[in-house]
Amino acid sequence: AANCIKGDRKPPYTIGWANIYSVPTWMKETQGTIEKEVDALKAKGLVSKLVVTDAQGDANTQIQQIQSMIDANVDAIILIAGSSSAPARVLAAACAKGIAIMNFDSLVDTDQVTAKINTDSAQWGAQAATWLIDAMGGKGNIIVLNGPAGVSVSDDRRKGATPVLAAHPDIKILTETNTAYNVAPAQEAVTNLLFANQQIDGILSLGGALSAGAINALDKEGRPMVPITGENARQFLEMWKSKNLKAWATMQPNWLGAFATYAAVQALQGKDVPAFVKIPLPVISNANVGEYLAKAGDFPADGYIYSPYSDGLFDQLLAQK
Amino acid sequence: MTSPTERFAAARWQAVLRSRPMLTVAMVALAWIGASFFQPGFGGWRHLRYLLELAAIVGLVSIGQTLVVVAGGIDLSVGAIVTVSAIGVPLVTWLADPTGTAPALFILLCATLIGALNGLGIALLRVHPMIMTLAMATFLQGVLILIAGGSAISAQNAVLSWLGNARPGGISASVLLWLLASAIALWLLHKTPFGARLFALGTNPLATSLSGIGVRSTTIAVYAISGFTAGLAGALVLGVNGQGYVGIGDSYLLASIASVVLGGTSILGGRGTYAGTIPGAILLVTITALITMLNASAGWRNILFGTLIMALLLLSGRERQRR
Amino acid sequence: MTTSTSLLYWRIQNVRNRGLWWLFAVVAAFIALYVYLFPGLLSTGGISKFSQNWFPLALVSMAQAVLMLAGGISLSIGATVSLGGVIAATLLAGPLGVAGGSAVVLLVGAATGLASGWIVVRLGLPAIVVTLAASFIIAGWALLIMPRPGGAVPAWFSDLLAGNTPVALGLLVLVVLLWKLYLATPLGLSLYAAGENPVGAYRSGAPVDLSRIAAYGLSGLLCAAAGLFVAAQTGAGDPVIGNAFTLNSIAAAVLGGVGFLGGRGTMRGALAGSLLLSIMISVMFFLGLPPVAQYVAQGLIIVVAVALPEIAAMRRPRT
Amino acid sequence: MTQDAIVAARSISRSFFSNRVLNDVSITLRAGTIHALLGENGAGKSTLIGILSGALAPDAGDIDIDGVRHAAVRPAIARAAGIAVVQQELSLTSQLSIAENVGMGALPRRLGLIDYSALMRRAHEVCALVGLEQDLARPVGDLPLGQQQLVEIAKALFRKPRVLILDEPTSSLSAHEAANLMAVLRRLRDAGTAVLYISHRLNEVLALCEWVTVLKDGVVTADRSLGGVDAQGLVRLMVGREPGDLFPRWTPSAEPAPIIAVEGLSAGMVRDVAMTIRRGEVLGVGGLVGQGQEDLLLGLYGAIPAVAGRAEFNGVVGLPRSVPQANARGLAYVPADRKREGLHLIHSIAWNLMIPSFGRAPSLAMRRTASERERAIALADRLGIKGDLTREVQALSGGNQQKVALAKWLPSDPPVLLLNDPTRGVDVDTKREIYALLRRFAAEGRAVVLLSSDTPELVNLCDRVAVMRAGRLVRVLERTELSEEAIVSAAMESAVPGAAA
Ligand SMILES: Nc1ncnc2c1ncn2[C@@H]1O[C@H](COP(=O)(O)OP(=O)(O)OP(=O)(O)O)[C@@H](O)[C@H]1O
Ligand SMILES: Nc1ncnc2c1ncn2[C@@H]1O[C@H](COP(=O)(O)OP(=O)(O)OP(=O)(O)O)[C@@H](O)[C@H]1O
Ligand SMILES: [Mg+2]
Ligand SMILES: [Mg+2]
Repeated sequence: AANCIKGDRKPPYTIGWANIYSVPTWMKETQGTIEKEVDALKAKGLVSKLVVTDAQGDANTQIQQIQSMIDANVDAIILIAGSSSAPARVLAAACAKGIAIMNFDSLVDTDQVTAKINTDSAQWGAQAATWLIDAMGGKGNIIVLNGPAGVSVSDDRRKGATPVLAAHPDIKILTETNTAYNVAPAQEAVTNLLFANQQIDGILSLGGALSAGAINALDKEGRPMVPITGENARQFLEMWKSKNLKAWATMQPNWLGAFATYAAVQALQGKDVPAFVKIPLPVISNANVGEYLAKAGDFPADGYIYSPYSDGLFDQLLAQK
Repeated sequence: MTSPTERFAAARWQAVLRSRPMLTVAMVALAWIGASFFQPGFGGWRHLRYLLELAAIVGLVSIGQTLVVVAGGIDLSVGAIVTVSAIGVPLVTWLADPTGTAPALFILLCATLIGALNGLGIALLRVHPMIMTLAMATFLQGVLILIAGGSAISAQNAVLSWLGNARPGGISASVLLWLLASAIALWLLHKTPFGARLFALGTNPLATSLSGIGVRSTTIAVYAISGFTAGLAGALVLGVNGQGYVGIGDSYLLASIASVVLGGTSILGGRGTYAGTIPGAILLVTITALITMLNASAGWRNILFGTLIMALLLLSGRERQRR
Repeated sequence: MTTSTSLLYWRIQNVRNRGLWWLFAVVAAFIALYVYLFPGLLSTGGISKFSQNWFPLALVSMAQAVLMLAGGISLSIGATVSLGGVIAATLLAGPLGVAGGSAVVLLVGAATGLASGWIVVRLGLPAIVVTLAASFIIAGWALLIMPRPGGAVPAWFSDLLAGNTPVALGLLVLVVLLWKLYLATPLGLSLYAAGENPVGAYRSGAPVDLSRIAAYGLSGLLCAAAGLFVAAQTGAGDPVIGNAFTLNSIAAAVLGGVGFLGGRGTMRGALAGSLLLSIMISVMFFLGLPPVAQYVAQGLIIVVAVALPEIAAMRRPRT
Repeated sequence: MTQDAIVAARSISRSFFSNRVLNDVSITLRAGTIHALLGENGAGKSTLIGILSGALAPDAGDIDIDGVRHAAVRPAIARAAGIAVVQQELSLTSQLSIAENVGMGALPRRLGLIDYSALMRRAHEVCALVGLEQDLARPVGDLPLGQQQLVEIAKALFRKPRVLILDEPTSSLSAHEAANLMAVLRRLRDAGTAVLYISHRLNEVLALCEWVTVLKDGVVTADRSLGGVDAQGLVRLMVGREPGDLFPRWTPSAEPAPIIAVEGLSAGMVRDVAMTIRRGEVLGVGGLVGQGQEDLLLGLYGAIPAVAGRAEFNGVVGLPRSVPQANARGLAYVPADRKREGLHLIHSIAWNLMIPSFGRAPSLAMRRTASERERAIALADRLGIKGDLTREVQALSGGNQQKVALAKWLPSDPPVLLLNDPTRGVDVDTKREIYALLRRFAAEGRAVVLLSSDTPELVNLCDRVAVMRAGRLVRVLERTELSEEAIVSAAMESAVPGAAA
């Protein structure tokens, strides 16, 4: 059986969804996929209840809420961690009680969970850097846009890009910034950088809605568009199309939530689940950006257009070794 | 009996030059000149204009914050109100209006009401402003969960995107809006009995109330104004970004407080002027821009920012200890 | 005579509960509700786990209350907790060992507090902005020491402080006793005088500046201790883990009746306030409230809890 | 009686921002002597004692303490020499107990901790001495102003001073407490303490002091024995010219119809009070300190919640529910604690004078600087507030601050003035002006309610005096029965059932 699973828990299961912060649109979309999956599992008689907590961005509160889930004896905890270190010990306690723990998106540095589910952040950074350098013809000035400081996802993506950039001495990093994964701060930072740097040939943007902010900045200052990387934010994809950009994007699919739910139930039912389920990075390129935009109407204007998913895909992901 | 000149010492021009607002203006000028030398591209007209555009939004939020601080309070909900406003405008689709004015006005009304609600809690329930506005921010987060990502089919709002992007005669529309709002704010604060009541309230609420000033109505009004200016800033943010999202207003909370303080307004209330907040806001965005341009790690950028604020405080924020 | 004189201290203590009974009652009601929803709370394990989650908030609420009593306030509470945590996770498993590492953490905490205090008291800058600027500097140091979560704390130390025994509760009692001891010194008692009427206190010969600077030092010390505990509880350091403590500590202190103008309030009130905030998180979970309702309820409970005594005080005739 | 000089200050000068407040002032305090320091408001009395006690440093001059010369006294030196001061402004902490306040700054300790038994014992002694009969564990903030002043005095006595300086200690004490205090001071003098006594109540000075130093505009104008000086002579010393009568001559002008009538009024500690206030009268409110007099005024003024069986104000039925409503009905209130309740200290005199009109004017009406200035000057002239009106109020002396607090109400011509100890800390000359003003108000058909702790004021100025005890109105003395004895005995009467001791 999978890690943490003792086999003494019988369906229908109670699922605990320990969210770190439920306000952002990405989280709301993710919660949507979880609720949909729970409804499907309820119909099959496998799940009885979903309990949701919101730590309001505070890792300490999240620990307390996970403790409450343990106290309430939920059967599974699906988790986006507020800190890569903080929940480790409380998760160990949960694991010891045979609770299935599915940790996705923001991961915890512990193996006391049933499974971790995520795209590979380092690979994300490396692929983005590789594409950008390619698109720039191997030389030129770039700026790097990072997510918030002190957070492992943002740090991992940057670390993944480092060796690729180092291997290309003709690529010069003018400067980098750390901002929340949002449009406005990125736009402000990039605009200021534009004035300080007359020659910018590429933008390595490592996630969230940073790219849309960067494009807004270029556009408003009347600067030429340059090759840019990014994530599947609807606004970015729409600009990509309308401004005919040379761009590349990947994504942290929102259906990771649904998948984590599905996988938790599978594990509770005794199926083997790999300790790390690596989600291949879906790549959006000039070739397929149209397909994504065709579905845009189904997603919020400030949301993320994620790739399609199905139980078939989930089974396939779980089957990988 | 006695001549007016004897009883009213004339304000001398040296005193004006040495006043807090002028000090802040001088610091802005110094920062701009210094930065232009060390950072090519910084001192260009277009960049300075951009900094003014950024400052305009901070400055609008700071109008309410200045008035509230002068009245002895603080408004920790401005960030949340900016967000609510930026997200809310596209959502009021039922107010069909090709110019986009109706939805914008509607949201401004909502923002004003939110502010008034803050004032009600503070004046009637006597909850400390820090707690009331903090709780309001928490409450608005709950509201945002309900409406965020609520398929904001952003019908472009014509008025707001004009305000956010147009540059009639080379001067940004947002800066013009800020100028107009500043003039009104300065008039309100220094030329009306309402403004005088704010100073009275911030200096000594008990004496103010015993002097027959309606403390409750003044409190409610000043928080409503703060809600209004935060809402206005939110609408402008929407215009500049073409889209609102959750968290878009977060940075304006600390920015508004910092620019009020850098402008020499006493955080303890009763003393200050929006005339200082204006250069305060410009100074703040300038520092932020400078630090962004530095290629330093996040840790060092934080340390530098904190140290700069502390140093500027030593120049402008000295506060005679009082009670 | 001696019987009545030695009782003075306790009579004073009793008078100071005045105005807090309603808060104690609300806290008691929440505890009762919690026990009803989760009877397991009454076991050793239940109490241990709950008090561990409450403990850091209790410490930072005390840290905030000390300053507010002294007529100050701190917006760098959260950053100091983070700094304490990352230093702990860096040093505790290193050559200095747990004892040496903990001592460094506490010293750094006290030093940051004393530095802010010195600037506020000696240079006459407003506390709220000095500590705001300090929060950036302190947070910057935390990020330099540990750019991302990591480090380690010896497992035995984690198990000792945050295992299945109520050590945290014991520590809290110890901290409260030390605080009572501090308040029973002339320097400690001067805190109230310095906070409310510094000019009068100075003229009376109370050590005004010293007690205010000491309050900042104590506050920093308590924050660093909270950071140390969080590092032990989580087994590692995180440079941004403390952020939420800043506003929560203010909310707790104010819930507990500590005033913003200095000299008003009691530590027991601040502790009860922090307990209420902490219990609310668990109770709302067990009530099965969705996140929207959690935000709304939290906002409402805080406002109502702060407003109630104010309204009651307005109705009560002055004596 | 010994004549040893304990403190001798020579040629002291001190300026605040180029404003010379003390100029070449010398004063000697001797053991076993009660020494009066007199002068008009702003003469520099508080500044001088600030220098003697180490709170302020002199610009020039030096001070001998026990024969040792100091250029400036530091607070620690003053304390060590046994100099204790009862400040004009309270130095108390409202949340701490009476005992802790009394001991603050000189707390007895054992093993580094506060020795609460010793504190209790000694605090009990000094409180009994000043006649403060309260539970020592009570927070000081619970006490009315007058009793807080007693705590302040007890605090000075707690230090077992050799030199005791009192800056207007009786300004809010009633005759009874003041008499009690004077007895204490005489006992201290007999035990060899040097006492420096500042007061604007000249009858107290005459009854108590042996020696007087008079300051005028920062210069010593007299330094002599009080032997053979009478009240008129004392005033002459102070103002430097022939004094008129302190109290104006007046004839009753009260109309029979009340402008305010209440029955069954309860507010704060006030219980079930029935009273009428007539146009054209000055109605005094007296009693021991803290018997609910202040709450009575605040209740009438709508500033604290109040209920009444029946109430009629100026033809309108019902109590005012808020201060603006009370203002609208023609009431104005001048508080006793001017710093906390009356003034906006960091703002200018002129601005303070305008505050009530800011409350009345439409919120968005344009303010006119020129007319504001004219009105401010007119008001300042009317009450004799001298000098630059753009100065911050906190730079004014206590008495002048009181004038500002009163003057700001004059433009609205209120038909009812509620005054809470308006002459507290005011010098004789100003008192005379204020008294004349009050009677003029009455003669114009206005009603004045004068809460006062200064009994002569009640006797000589009022048409009737209402005496309160434990929140109830126990007697209303008509003009014919008014005398200091009558007021004091009504205040002390224990005939009232249920009244606390
Ligand atoms: N929330 C609480 N629940 C239960 N007991 C509490 C709580 N808070 C404090 N106590 C207890 O109450 C007693 C007094 O508390 P504490 O000493 O903190 O207040 P305090 O220090 O007296 O306030 P002050 O600052 O004036 O002295 C202590 O024994 C403490 O353990
Ligand atoms: N801190 C200060 N700053 C500026 N001026 C001051 C200050 N303190 C006192 N003064 C001025 O010094 C003069 C003397 O003030 P002081 O308080 O000594 O008078 P006083 O004799 O005690 O008067 P009163 O009887 O009204 O108490 C006044 O004109 C006052 O305005
Ligand atoms: Mg205590
Ligand atoms: Mg004086």
